[in-house]
Order: sequence, then structure tokens, then C-alpha cells
Amino acid sequence: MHEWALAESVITAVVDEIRLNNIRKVTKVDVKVGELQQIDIEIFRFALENVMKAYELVLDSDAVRIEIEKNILRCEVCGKTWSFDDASCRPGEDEAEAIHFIPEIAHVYIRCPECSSPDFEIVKGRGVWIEAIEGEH
Amino acid sequence: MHEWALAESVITAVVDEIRLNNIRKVTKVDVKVGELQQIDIEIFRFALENVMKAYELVLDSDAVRIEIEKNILRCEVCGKTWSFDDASCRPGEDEAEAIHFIPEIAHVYIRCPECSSPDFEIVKGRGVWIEAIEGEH
Amino acid sequence: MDPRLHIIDKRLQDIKRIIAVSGGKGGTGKSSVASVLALALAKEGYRTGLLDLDFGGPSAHVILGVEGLFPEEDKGLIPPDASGIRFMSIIYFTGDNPAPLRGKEISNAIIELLAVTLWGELDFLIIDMPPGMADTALDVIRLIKRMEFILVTTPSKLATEVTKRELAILQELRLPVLGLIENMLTGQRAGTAAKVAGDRTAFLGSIDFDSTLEHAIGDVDKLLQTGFAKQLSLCHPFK
Amino acid sequence: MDPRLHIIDKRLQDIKRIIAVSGGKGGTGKSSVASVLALALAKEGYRTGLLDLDFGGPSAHVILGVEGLFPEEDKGLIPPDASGIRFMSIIYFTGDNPAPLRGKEISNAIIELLAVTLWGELDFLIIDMPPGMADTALDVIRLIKRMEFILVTTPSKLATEVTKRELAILQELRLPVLGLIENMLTGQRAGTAAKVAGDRTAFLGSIDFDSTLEHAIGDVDKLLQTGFAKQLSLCHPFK
Ligand SMILES: Nc1ncnc2c1ncn2[C@@H]1O[C@H](COP(=O)(O)OP(=O)(O)O)[C@@H](O)[C@H]1O
Ligand SMILES: Nc1ncnc2c1ncn2[C@@H]1O[C@H](COP(=O)(O)OP(=O)(O)O)[C@@H](O)[C@H]1O
Ligand SMILES: [Mg+2]
Ligand SMILES: [Mg+2]
Ligand SMILES: [Mg+2]
Ligand SMILES: [Mg+2]
Ligand code: NI
Ligand code: NI
Ligand SMILES: [Zn+2]
Ligand SMILES: [Zn+2]
Repeated sequence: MHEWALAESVITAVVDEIRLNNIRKVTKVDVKVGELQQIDIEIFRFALENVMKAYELVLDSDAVRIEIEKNILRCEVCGKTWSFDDASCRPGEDEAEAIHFIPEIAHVYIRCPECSSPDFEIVKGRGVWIEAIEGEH
Repeated sequence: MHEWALAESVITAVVDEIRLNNIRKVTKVDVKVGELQQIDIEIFRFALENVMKAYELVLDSDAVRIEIEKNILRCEVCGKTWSFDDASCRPGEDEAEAIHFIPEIAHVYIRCPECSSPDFEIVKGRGVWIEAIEGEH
Repeated sequence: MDPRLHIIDKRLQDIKRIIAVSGGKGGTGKSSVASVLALALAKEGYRTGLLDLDFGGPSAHVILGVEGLFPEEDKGLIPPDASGIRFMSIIYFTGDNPAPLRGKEISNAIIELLAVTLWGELDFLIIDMPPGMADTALDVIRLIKRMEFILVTTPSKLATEVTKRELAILQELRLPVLGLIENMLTGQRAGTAAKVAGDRTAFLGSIDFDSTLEHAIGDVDKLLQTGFAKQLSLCHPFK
Repeated sequence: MDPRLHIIDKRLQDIKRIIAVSGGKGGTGKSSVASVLALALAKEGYRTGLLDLDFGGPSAHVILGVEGLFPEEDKGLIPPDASGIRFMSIIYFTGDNPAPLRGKEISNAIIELLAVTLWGELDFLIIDMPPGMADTALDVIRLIKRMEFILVTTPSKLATEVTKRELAILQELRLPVLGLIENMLTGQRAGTAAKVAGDRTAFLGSIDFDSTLEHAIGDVDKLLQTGFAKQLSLCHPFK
């Protein structure tokens, strides 16, 4: 349930945005959840709803869209592009848990499938990210 | 004349590209020269032409286009976007020379005009860059 | 938009003082000062946290002899208790493996840690900093507004030259520098650190080279008995 | 496309061996070993270059007492002669000012330096590395294919723990590690570095803590007379 902490960060960002832009009614919050972090979407949605209540934030139930973003890794040495859920280079359970807490730990346990380098970029699909917040003024 | 070394890197890259892609005739080389590094374009063009000869590379004189790219700096602390040639925060002559050799030295001598931080990103217009190489096979 | 940046202030709001132990040069004793200072403060009854941000060469867990601990997961990560200190380190996640992280990844990992760690109420959060003025230093400056700095140097010219640069930039940025601790004094160049401090910052005192320190590494009771700990208790600014 | 990446091989092609002095932990003596090793090789008649890549805590220029030098600009940058060494450092450009560079900028600056520096023919290029396995280490691994490594550690548990991690990653990447030098031996924990080397890499020998080293900093003749230099000459791999 450290998903709660991430959900809280999303709600805080929405509340900050409401204040900053004098938003009367939030119509859309697009949240991307990067595959690499392997967030449990059900737990995350549950946490989001509960944090909303705690923050006294009322949103239409369909205003918040959560989308999983495929992860793309790109090797800085050989240029190879791949995804960590390619069966050939999946980390074990403990390793996946460490990556769940801090996605950058991928560099400890994952290697480029082409040249075995740990020096790759997490191009997409890292962790929790807000793609857009829209509202009526 | 360390412009020569940079020109040589451009020509080497073109030669590498010719080999890699079996290019028969290079029709376009788009070179961007970032403002931040303050390359003298005349010297740079002169160096390019001479290095070409040394590398026995024949290019149409109008195939190589050199364009100056405006520099954009963005503060990591306050988000302010600016350009180093804004008169208010131009470095002195020695400082500009150091930046000429290594553009990242900007972080030593330039500060965010909004919050005075040295922690900014060089978004655009850093130094020599090849935007495109095109040719006939 | 990175939502994590919006929660960091809240995560740190119940911490009275946040102190980075820094200094520019590697190997001057930053981790030793940070760890033993945190131990001493905890012993005196202060609620104390210790955050090791030296991802490239994490050492605080070795100094404290931390083994087999892991944060509890409950609405975030709760730092486990290490000898009375709430202790957070990347080694919970890396184990003994090398962590080859570029600066951009270090930044992201720091942001993640700050966004999900629930420190609770603390009197002091001590941060053990890596050497240099790269991503980690720039990020704590950017992300933690109430940060105060203690600089550690040795009397060696190699260390003081680097420390001077770090002090210059911190002061240019008008960040609070509590002062300079001189560590590993051997009689050589005594007084150099005081000269570096000059009128620029407080000279907090000197700690002698202590040949008993090495044997105390990993044993907190022994650590607190060292000459190092005793001299540190005389020169740290929270007496 | 970054054209600079295409010229680096050519810039290094007339250099016989490229040696990074590294080790993970800060303050173990990497800069001292790199600088004195370069001096000693130059003295023996080898054409020697020294490149200080520790942008966060540049020290080689202080050790060598370099002042008032600047590279000559002629179809590139020609490293000036410092006591017989072709010496390149970021300090030519920063002066005494702090250089707050994030990893991405460090990478770019390294690429620029490697692309424009004309070393000419060298028997040895010694690279003084920063602590850690971040951008600088990842970049030299990525950009300089023929790199060989010498690791420097102290006997302290804090240093050996970090050195083990660095050795593990270098060997995982099948990079040539020439061996491990143990520095600042004081009788404590003698033999620990040899144990870290084990069957994994060559143990090159130990250098005692040398209280005369500090007074020799900045004076190359004195440096070469120190016990440090004499012991280093017995344990470096190019005898
Ligand atoms: N006062 C001291 N006397 C003797 N050894 C010391 C002292 N302070 C630190 N050390 C030793 O010096 C080395 C570097 O210390 P450390 O705290 O890891 O420095 P840093 O965090 O600055 O790299 C370690 O081996 C440590 O045990
Ligand atoms: N064998 C030695 N005896 C005494 N002091 C040493 C020895 N080797 C290095 N030093 C000192 O230790 C400090 C760190 O050395 P340095 O070469 O800068 O290490 P690094 O480059 O690994 O940070 C410097 O003050 C240096 O003078
Ligand atoms: Mg440390
Ligand atoms: Mg540490
Ligand atoms: Mg060094
Ligand atoms: Mg150095
Ligand atoms: Ni979780
Ligand atoms: Ni020039
Ligand atoms: Zn690869
Ligand atoms: Zn700013």
C-alpha cells in the first residue's frame, strides 16, 4: 500500500492546480501509470478515491482516467530499445518489488538484452505521472 | 581554431554515414550550430571545406547548410525560460571563451535571471549538431 | 506533470530541522559525522531521522551496522528503526549490488524516496550527502526548502580547495551554512580549516584522526565511546 | 546526430594504453595515485597524458601545482605540458569557481573534451576518475573502448564495501581491471584489500599512510621523493 502515498501525490497536485488556476470544476485528470513500477491499478484507484475524500475533493467518477503506459528502455551503449516485460530479461520477485518502490532500481537488476549494459534510459513507462488536468473556470 | 576539431567531427560523421548506408552521393547535410558555443560561422565553414578536402570527401557546395540555433535555457528551480544573449546576464569575455570551449561551463558563469540559480537546462542551442544527412543510394 | 513534486513539502512538514552533511570532497568523514551525529542526537532524546543520499557509495548502513531491516509499507514507506534512528537508504532496495545510476536517475530516485517516505514527527533529519555539486546536491537544494548545511573537510589542501568551492556556491545561493567541521586532524596543517571558514562561516571545531574509529564501525555502542564521537559532541551545532 | 561521438576514437588512436584510476569511494587516494603515477611514467621517459575527469572535485592540478597554464588552440585543444605530462582538466575553464553540473552536463562536457583534445602520440593516458558509478564512469566505459582500470581503496570497511561493488560491475561488463592498490595503510585491517581482490583481480600492493605527502602537494620534485611515490612505484602495473 505505498500506492496510497503516490495517490496522495496525485490528489495534492490536482488540489494545487485547482488553486493555481482557479478551477471551479475539474473535468478531466489523466493519470499515466508506468508499467515499470508495477502499480496494482485496483489498489491505486481505491487509494485515489479514499485520498480524495480525505482531501474533501469531489470529482466525477469518470473524470479520473488511469492508463497504463508501456515501458520503453533504450540502451545508452548500443542503442537497443526494449521493454522489461520481454520474458527474456524479467527480474525475479524480490527485484521486482525493489523496482516497485524505486523504478530506477531497474539499473541494478536489468541489463540490455543486446549488450548486457546496465546503462539504459527509461524512455517511457516509469511510474505515476499526470498527463493532463482540465477544468471549468 | 578549435572549430577545426568540431568540423572534423562533422565530416567524420558524414563519412561514417556514407559507409553505413551505402550512400553514393550526399545531397544534404544540415548542421546546427548552437549559439551558446559562439562558433564563428565563417571559420567553421572554412574548416569544414578544408577538412572535406583532407578526407577526400566531395560535396556540392550548397549541400552543406549551416544554421545557427537560438539558445534556450530553462531553470530547474523556478521554471524560467531565457536565452543567454539577453543583455542582462551575458558573461564577460574570458567566461564566454570558456563557454566557447565547453558550453556546460555556462553553469559556472550564468545564473537564472529570475531566481539566480545555476541549475538550469540547456534546452536548445548548445553546440554543433547534425540535424540530417540525406543522400542517393 | 510530476505529481510527486507536490507532496514532498507535506512529507517533510513535521520535521523541525533538516541538516545536510556535505563538503564537496569525498572521504572527509561526511558519512561518519552524519551517522554518529544522528546517533548522538537520538541518544539525547531527539526524534532523529537519517537519510543516506550517497547512492554511489552508501556507507551509513555499514557505520551503523544495519542488517536485515526493511521499511514497513503502510500508506507509504515507514523508515525502520536503526539504534533509535529512523533510517532510510537505497541499500534496502539494492542490497549489496552496485547501482550504476546516471544523474537523471539519481534525481528520480531521490524524488520517489522523498515522495513516499513517511518520516512522521522528527526533531532532526540528517542527510548524508555524496561528494560533489551534481544532481543530488542540486536536487536537495531545489526540493527541500528548509535545508541547512554542515560542511566537513580535512585539513588537506586537496579537501579545503574543494570545500571552498562548495561553500562559495551555497553562500551565493544564500543557503544557511551552520559551519565547517575539520576532521582527521593529525597535527599537519592545523588551522587551515579555520582559515577556510574565516569570516565566511562558523568554524565548528576539529576532530582528531582517531585510530579506534575503524574498529567501532558497525557497532553503535563502541562508536559512541570513540574519541571521534566525543570530539564531535563538542563541535556539532546542536549542543 | 551528435557528430562528436564519431571523432573520439580518432582522437585516442595514437594512445597505446588508457588507464582509469578509479575505485568507487571518495578520498581513497585516486587523484594522488593518478597524478604521481603519471609523473613517474613521464620521468621514466614514457609519453604520458593525464586527464582529470573529477569535475565535482578536481584535484590533480593542486597535486601537480599547476598554475597559469591553458591549452593551445590549433585545430583542436592541445593539452599544456605540466612537469612533463600533457595535462587536461576542467579547471582551465572554471578557474577556482564551483562547477555545479548535473550528470547530463557532465556527459556533454566529457564528450566535448574528448572530441576536441589533441593528445597526439602517447604511451599512457591516465584518467583521474571521480568517486561512484554515475555518468562519468558510465561515459568512459561507453566512449573509450580500450579503457583499463586500476582500483584504489583504503583498508577501511567503508571503502572496501564500495570498491567491491565497483569491481563487481566492471567485471560483469568484462572490462579489464589491472588490479587493486591498497592506500593509506596504518597497520589497521592490513590484508583486507588483498582479501577483496581475492581471485577476482590482482592485488597490486599496499601504500602506507605517509605523513610527508601533504607537504609535497603542489611540488612535483618533493612528490617523487615521498614514501608514497616510492611505494607506488613498487605496486603499479607498468614497472
Ligand atoms: N576522525 C577520523 N579518524 C580516523 N578515521 C576517520 C575519521 N573520520 C572518518 N574516518 C575514516 O575515513 C574514511 C572516510 O570516512 P567517511 O565518513 O566514509 O567519509 P565520506 O562520507 O566523506 O566519504 C572512512 O574509512 C572512515 O572510517
Ligand atoms: N598514502 C597516503 N598517505 C597520506 N595521505 C594520503 C595518502 N594518499 C592520499 N592521501 C591524502 O588523502 C586525501 C585524499 O586523497 P585523493 O588523492 O584526493 O583521493 P581521491 O582522489 O580518491 O578523492 C588527500 O588529502 C591526500 O593528500
Ligand atoms: Mg559518505
Ligand atoms: Mg553514505
Ligand atoms: Mg580525486
Ligand atoms: Mg582529481
Ligand atoms: Ni506498493
Ligand atoms: Ni575555438
Ligand atoms: Zn545495449
Ligand atoms: Zn530560476
